[in-house]
Formats: sequence, C-alpha cells, structure tokens
Amino acid sequence: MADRLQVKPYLDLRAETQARDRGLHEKVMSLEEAAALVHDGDHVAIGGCTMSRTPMAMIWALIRQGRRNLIASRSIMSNEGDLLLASGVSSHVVTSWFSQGIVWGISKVMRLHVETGKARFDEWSHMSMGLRYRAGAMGVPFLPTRSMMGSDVGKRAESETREMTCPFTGDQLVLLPALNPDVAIIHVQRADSYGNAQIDGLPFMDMDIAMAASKVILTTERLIDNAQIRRAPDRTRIPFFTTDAVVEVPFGCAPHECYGTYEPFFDQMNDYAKLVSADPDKGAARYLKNHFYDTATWEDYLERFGTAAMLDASRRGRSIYDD
Amino acid sequence: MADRLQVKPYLDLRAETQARDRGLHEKVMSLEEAAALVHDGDHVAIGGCTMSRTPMAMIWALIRQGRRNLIASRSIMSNEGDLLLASGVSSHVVTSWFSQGIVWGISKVMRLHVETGKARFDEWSHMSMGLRYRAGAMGVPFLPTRSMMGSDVGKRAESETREMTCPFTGDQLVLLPALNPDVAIIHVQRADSYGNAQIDGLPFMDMDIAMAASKVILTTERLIDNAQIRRAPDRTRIPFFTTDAVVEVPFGCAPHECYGTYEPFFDQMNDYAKLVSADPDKGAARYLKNHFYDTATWEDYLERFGTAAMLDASRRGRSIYDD
Amino acid sequence: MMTDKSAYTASELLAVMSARLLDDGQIVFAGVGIPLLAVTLAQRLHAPSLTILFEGGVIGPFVVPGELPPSTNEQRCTRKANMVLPITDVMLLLQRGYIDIGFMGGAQIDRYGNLNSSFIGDPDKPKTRLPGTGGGNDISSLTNMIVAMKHEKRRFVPEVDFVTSPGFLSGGTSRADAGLVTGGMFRVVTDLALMGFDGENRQMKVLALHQGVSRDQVLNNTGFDLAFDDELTETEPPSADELAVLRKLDPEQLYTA
Amino acid sequence: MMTDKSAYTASELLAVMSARLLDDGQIVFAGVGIPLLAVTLAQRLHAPSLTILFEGGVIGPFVVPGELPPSTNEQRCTRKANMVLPITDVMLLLQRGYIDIGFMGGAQIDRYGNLNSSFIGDPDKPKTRLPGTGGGNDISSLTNMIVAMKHEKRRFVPEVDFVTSPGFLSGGTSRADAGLVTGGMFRVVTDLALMGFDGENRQMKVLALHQGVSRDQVLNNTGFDLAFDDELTETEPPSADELAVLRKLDPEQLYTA
Repeated sequence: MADRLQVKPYLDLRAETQARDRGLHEKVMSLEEAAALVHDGDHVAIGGCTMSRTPMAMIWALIRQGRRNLIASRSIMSNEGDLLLASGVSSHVVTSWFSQGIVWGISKVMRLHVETGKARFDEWSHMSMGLRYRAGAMGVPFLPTRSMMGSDVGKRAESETREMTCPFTGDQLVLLPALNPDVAIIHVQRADSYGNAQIDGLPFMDMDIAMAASKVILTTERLIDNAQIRRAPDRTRIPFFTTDAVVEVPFGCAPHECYGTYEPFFDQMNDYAKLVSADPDKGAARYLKNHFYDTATWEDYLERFGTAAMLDASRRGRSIYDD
Repeated sequence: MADRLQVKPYLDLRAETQARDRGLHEKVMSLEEAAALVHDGDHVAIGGCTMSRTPMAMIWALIRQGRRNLIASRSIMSNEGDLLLASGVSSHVVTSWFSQGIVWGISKVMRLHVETGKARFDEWSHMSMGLRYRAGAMGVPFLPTRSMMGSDVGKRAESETREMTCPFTGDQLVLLPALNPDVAIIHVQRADSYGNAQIDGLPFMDMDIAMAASKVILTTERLIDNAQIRRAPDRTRIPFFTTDAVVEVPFGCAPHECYGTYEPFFDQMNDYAKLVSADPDKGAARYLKNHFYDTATWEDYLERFGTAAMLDASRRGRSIYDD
Repeated sequence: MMTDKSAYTASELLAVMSARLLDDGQIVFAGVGIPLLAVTLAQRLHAPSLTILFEGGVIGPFVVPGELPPSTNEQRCTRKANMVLPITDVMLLLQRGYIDIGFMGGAQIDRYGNLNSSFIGDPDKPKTRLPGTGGGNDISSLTNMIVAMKHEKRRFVPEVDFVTSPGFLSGGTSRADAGLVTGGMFRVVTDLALMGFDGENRQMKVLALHQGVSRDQVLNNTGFDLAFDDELTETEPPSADELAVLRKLDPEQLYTA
Repeated sequence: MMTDKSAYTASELLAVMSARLLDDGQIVFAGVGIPLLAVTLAQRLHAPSLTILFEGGVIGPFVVPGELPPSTNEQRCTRKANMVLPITDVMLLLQRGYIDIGFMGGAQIDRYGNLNSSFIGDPDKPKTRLPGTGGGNDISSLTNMIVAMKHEKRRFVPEVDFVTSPGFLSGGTSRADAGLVTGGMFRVVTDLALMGFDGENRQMKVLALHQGVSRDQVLNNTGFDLAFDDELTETEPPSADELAVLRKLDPEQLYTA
C-alpha cells in the first residue's frame, strides 16, 4: 500500500491520463454510482479543509458501501477523519493536522486509532501537503521548498523526501515528492453536468488535487447549465476534463460548512464531540450507526439534524454576503 | 547588467522584501510619479500578453521620461516591445515570442535591432517564462520542468539553466532559474487605492509577476472603493501589500485591448504596421514622436486615435458579455 | 462528393486535410490560423465533443464564425469558453498529460520534424531573427504534434538552422535520450501531401498524396530525400460540405486566402 | 491606568501583552485563539494598518466582535477580507518573505524555542498523539515567531519530545546550519513573563516580568534553567482600555476564559 504514495513514474501517469475519457459529455450520477468509482486500496484526496467544504455526502456513501484500505489525504482533517478510521474505511491518513477543530481539543478517535497502532498518521507541514499536490498537478516529480528542514517533522518524513543543494545558489532545499491521488473527492457550490466547477470563497487545495488526481468526483450544492459556466469562464476553478462524476447534493457538507451557503452545524458538532469524548470507540460506532448506516438516503441523513438546524446554518452561511 | 537576471540570493530577496512598506495605505499617484519609481537599469516585467492588457500608459510614461537600459521581460511581446527598443529605453528583452501579432508578420523593428546587434533578445519557451516568474513568486531559486530539453532553445539558454536527474524517479529534468523582476508594471480592470486588484478574463502571468517583483506599479481602468474589494475577496488577484503605486488610466492599454472593456484598435495597429514596415527606423521614430513625445497627457495620446475608434473598440470589448 | 481542384485555395486544402486527422473527444492545443480553423472545422463536422485549448489560457471556447481571434491571447479566444486560467497553468496541462494533440503552423521543418521559428542563418549573426518559440517548444516537447504548412523547398530543409520546437531531433531514440520521453511529431499536412514518421529511424515519409499530386511534385518541393510509405494512398479532396463550413468560419479569408 | 490583577484572566493578560509586541503596518500570520485576539486587539488600538493572514487562505480580514472563527479555515475568517487564495499560495507568502510575524499558541516549548504539537512520549509509541503541525512548521521555519502560552513546568521543558515547529533547534547557529536561514523565535509571552532569546547561544531568557510576578515564580514554573536579562523590566498591566476592547471582541470568553 505504501507504494501508492511514492512518486508515480511519469510514463505511467501519462498513459493513465491519456486513457481517461476527457471529452465534453454528461457525467451526472447518483452518490452511490459515484462512490462505486472508488476502489478498495485507493489513495483518496479529500477536498476542503477542516470543517469547510468537506465532501461529507461522498464520505457517507463510501462508508455505507464499506470501502476498505483507503489511504486518505487532506490539507487538514476534522471529524470526517474520525469517521473514516472508526468505520474501517481507512487506516492510513496523510495530513498536516488532525482533530475535529481547535475549540474541541484533541480527537480521541484519532488518538485511539493512532496510539494503538491500528492506524498510520503521516504528518507533513501544511505547505508541504499543498506543494505535494501541486507537483502532482504540474506533472513534475517534486517541488523544492525551504520548509520541513531541521525539525522532527522533516526528519520523520526523510525516507520520502530528498535534500538538495541548489545548483544556482548553494541554498539547502528539501524536495517534496509529488502526490497523484487515485481519486479526488471535492464538494463545490456549483457545477455543470460536464464537471466544470465554480468555487466561492476559500479554494483551499482543491484545484491542485483535482488536477493531480487520476479521477475526480464532484459533489455540488447546485447543478447549473453549461451556458452559465461559459458566461463567466474566469470563475471556473475545475475544468470538465478532469472530472469523472458530478452529483448534486444539497447540504453535501453537513454538519460542516459550505462557504456562503451554510456555516457549520455547531450544536451537532458539539454533540458529536461529547459522544466520542465519553467513549471514542462506542461513541463513534453509535454516531456511524445513527447517521450513516441507518440512513438510507442523504435526505434521511439531513433529517437527523433537523429543519431548524438547517435553517440556522443556512442563515449564518448566507450572512457572509450581508456585509 | 546580466547580473540582474541571475537568481537573486535568498537573503537579499528577503531583506529587500522586509524593507518594503507593506502596510494597508493609499498609493494613488499620477502616471509620471509612478514612472519615476522605475530606475535606469531595472529589470521590468510587463503584464498582459501580446496585445492584451498591455500597460501601454506606463510604457508611454517611461519612454517620455527617457528611462535607459531597462531589461524588459514579458510572456509575449507585441509592438510595445518595438517601442521600447526604438526609443532606446531597452536594448535587452526576455520573452518567448516577439512581433506585433501573427497577422502582421515579423516585426521589422525587432529585426533591425536584434540583427544589427543593437539589442539582445533572450528566447525562452512560453511555459518556461511562466515558471521562472512563478519560482520568483514562490521564493524558490528554481522550478523543474520537462520542457526546454533537446532543442536549440534549451541549448542557447544552457548557461542560465541546470540539468538534473530526478532523485525520486531518475527522470531528466531542466531547472529553470527564478526571475524576481525589480518592477512589475500591470494594467487591470479595477483596483482600490491600496493596490488590491481585480482582473477579468485572461490573467496571463500577472499574479506571478506581481508576487515575484520587488515593486509593483498598477494602472487601472477604474479606481474602486476598498469596500468593493472586501465584498468579493475571492475576486482579488493581486494583494495590496505587493503594490507600490496605483494609477487610474482609462483606455490604459490602447491601442491594445483590455478584456471586457475594449478590443484592440485594429485600424491603428494596421497603420503602425504599415509605418514601420516601410521603414522600421524612421517609421518607429515618427510614431514615437506623434504618439509619445508630442502628447503631453494620456488624454492627448488617446485623442490621436479619435473618438470613433475609442467607441468602436469599446463596443467590441463589451460584446464579450453579450453572450 | 468530388470537388474541382480550382474550387479551393491551398490554405483551405490544408485546413480540411488537417481537420480530418482529429478525433471526437480529443483535447487539442491549437495555434491561430490554419490550426484553429482546422480544429473548429473538425468540431463542427465529426468531432462535436473535441476541446480546443489556447496558450493564452483558454479551455474549450466556441469560435464565432467571422470573428476569428488575431492571436491566442485576446478576448475573442475566450468566447463561450469553459474556463480561462493563467498561461503557465494552461501550459502545465501539457506536462501533466491532459492534451492529445498540439497543432501548429511551421516556418521551416526538417526530415526529423524539427521546427524552426527562431533564426534564419547563424543564430549568433542571424540573417533573419524570427519571432521565436512562443508555446511551440513546450507543445512539441510534451505532446503529439500535427503541423500544417505550405510545401516548399525552402521550408522543407535537410536540417533546420535552429531547433525551436523539437521533433525527433536526430532521429532514432535521440528524442527520448534528450529527456523528451513523451510526444513527438505525428503528422505533417501540406498542400501536396500528408506525411508521417517512420517508427524506427523517425524520418519523415509520405503517407498519402492529395488528388492530382505526383511523387515527383512532392520531391521537387522538398529539400531532402523523402520516403514514400509502402501503402501510399491518395486523399479524398475537400467536400463541398467541408468547404462550406470552413468558408462560414472565415468569410473574409483572413487565414484561407 | 493601573488595573487590579484579579480584574483580568490569564488569557486576557496573554492577549494584551502579545498585542503590544505588534507594530503598525506589519503583516502577521495568526492562529486562532489568543493570537487572533491579540492581533485584532493591536489592530483596534495602536496598529490600524496591521494586516492579518490566516493559513486557510485569507489576507486582511476584519474580525467581527462576537463572531470569532472556530479555526483559520471557515468563512468567518474571510469577513471583509482583502483577498482569499489557495492555502498553498498563502503559505508561500511566508517563503517569499512578505510576512513580518508568525503568531501562534504552543503546547510544549523548550529552551531553544522549539515547539511540539505532535507527540507526547516516543513518537513511535506515543503516549499522546497530538493533532500535528498544521502550518506551524512552515510558519516557524520561514518567519519570526511570537508564541503565547500558559507558563507551566510541563509545558516549558528542557527538550521537547518532538520538534514540530523549529525554534533555534540546539542553539547557536544550528538553525541556519539546518538550512533555516531566516526567521526564528522572537518572543514568548506567558501569564508570568515576557521572554526573548539570547543573540549568541539562542537560549530563552526573561526580558520582563508581569506585575507582581517574582523571578522564583517564573523559575518554579519552568522546567529548565532560564536566564534573566541584565536589563530585566516589569510590564505595565493591562489597561482598562485594552481590556474593554478585548472583551468586546470575545464577549462569550471563547478564548479568554
């Protein structure tokens, strides 16, 4: 499995990319159909950051389908990471920071899995995660950086990086290996049926992971007509030819936020934190049963949060445009 | 002078950047005041590409002020390059392509200056120009690429590049040296008085040259309130702290185009082409006299094109939003 | 569907023959002029989901008949585009491998498909300084190429004065040896013939002659020994349909005079 | 303007003392919690043109009193921001050198200002797996740092279990020798004192004590020998004005309880 994180040989990357269907055609499907594009053992890059634009609906579908041995990478992991570990979908995460969020303290689910050796947590600096995806997006095997030196974060990743003396300046540099995920799962505010996506607000690392990945699954708050995309091509952030699936999923990040649409469902995040704090193992299992395994549809899942919470999160979400 | 194109030592780059005034304050000034920020011998990166978003008003001011020995770099040079050579402002250009535009054939002004050895034209591939600026923007001494190998374009630049075998994959790569221009001159559709800029349509290499440069001069079609910038922060393309000067100059690219605002003034471009085609030396001198030296203000300059041409270019420019 | 040869210009012939080389669903990095016309023609005829990219930073535009862009960097290139993005990022799509075909014109080409658009004569003391590579070096370094150009002896030379855009360099494995492990010359389309490259020695060879063109005519207009494929064929002349669509695209014959 | 010590919490003291270290016009990369509060406080009081950056990708936001963001990556961080951009690009601003100060909290710090937010105990068999670096490693590698934290013996250790965010590593020139040629620890602010670092051996030393705090009190709460500056001073306690603005920013005491 570790092989999946090594730099992909260029000729393999090119051959894979050439074999993909990159024509302009419809890719709209259901959550379940899209989730079936992810295979056991895949390296899945997750869009968004912490509680923002998390592709929760796709994670819900992957957990329900019982996917196994995924390597999950993300800029920063929040409690979607807990759920991937607790459900057994993944036991290997690659990220810069992992806990529900600063205000809730250290994730007990992460601790349980990592401290007992059930899961592996590869730690890279935030910029390094970004540069690794960017190298993958650019089609180069590495990017150089002036970070990750001297520290134990750097030392612990040493088997995967290389040191270099700059042939121009003599500077010491670290070369960060490219990441080309098997699949990127990304939630956006708007996409057309071909897979052109617009993103409002914070873009995080999503453009790079889309460009770097071998397959892209988009979930979107709204499916819009291609004519709208073409009317403002300078607002497109992900081009159709990288995209393999488009799924319309309103509130697709709940209980996390989607910029300009809804803020986090804070009460629900608090409830989750209390539950897993009391007992990370049983708490997470109970949450997964209630919110994932016992909800046949995404609408059922949302129902668990309730209408009042949805309205409140929406009101706060839209308020960014009140200023 | 060649030194200015060598990779800037990192500690010098950092010290220069730290010494810059990066606070949030007003930077609005006149074309003349802004042009005075450019010094003889500076490496000046020019925003836009070919006939698009060329900072013509700033070039007009630099030529009028008689700046000397500038090294001018740009993604692709059109006839603003002719004028920099013919006026004696620059005798060293760094670009991927240099002529007024495909439909007008080879620039006779460029030919005259380069073939007689009066000017130096360093040729880099288009992507390489972009990656050199990007390296400068990222604060790294180089970026790796898989282009510029095997060809004479690569060989001719050999003294400035390095070959490398990838320590991860064994791939052959070329390392492109960072460009950190002394000044970037960029024209945008909108900017606020602090130097936050919005760009519609094609962004070219402008974000990277702004980030890479030691000084940024913005000219803008419209000066807008900072409140407008803050209402849509995801539309800002150049942040205020890179910017040293903001000048409001309507039709600041004429006779070139500014996306969504005016298309090229084709008749005037034809006239210019005919003039320098007949005699590159005298033709360019006559054009410079008529349009540059004998126009005391930017309004005088525009007057030479005439109201009908301005209205026509505007109508065509806005038409991109008719679809 | 036979058409009278005098009924179309050499440029129209080039555009039509090139268009036929493109398949539906492909992503094509195109220059302006004949390449743009050919790609748009293919899109209108047999390849509706073909995507055009311009090096100015444009993905999937809709080229408006009669409003052809003067370069790949003006707003006309972005009409109804799916996306615009920085130049560096659109060029990087080539390196990442998303592009099927690069398509450009050529000023000078040699037997190995190397293109020169930089210097005529000695680069240090050039007879003519040409405009330079633009994206040509990147495109030909990183993807499969189609080149459309006039078939003239001064353009088809044994060895180009300067390799601006690499073809197969000095033939054989020299391209890959130089580090260019992907891409390479795919087809050269002229007003006389359609050329490909030998799989081993990588030299240019004629795959098909246009209607009414003889082998001698091709050889007399080529500055080097040019082989003919064992299965040499003749191309179908432009159809009335192809010409009609083409002329609608460029009614003022900006690129097809 | 003297204030009764019992009139403010330890966190409020931290926020006020940190805010005073910031100058107008600076660009500060801030974490949430005390750093964000302190930077915002400085902005409201003496540094109106100071700019806040968040690692989520935010430049120059206006933090709304009572609506403090729960992390640096939510939309609340972008209120009236001048720009939002990809995470990688906002981090690269540090490498390019646009940032004056990185400002964060700390879980564990050692005499050389190295911070640990990754592991308690042996990293291969950790007693506690902490959340990790986030942007901490990049920020502390590439700019000058201010750290605000509670002054406790278990947090001020001789040597951190794991260097997540590099300070001066093992002192002397070791930081630059490791390739980190810029930045480094500037100040550590606690509820007891204000610390800096010796210019030669790069060890932490006390620059000023907060009002009513003794040297012994500092030493008893520090796990290593801590020097006192020859010109040791005492800080002015938080003013009523500073506390008033601070309390308006965090009325629910989310970060200042």
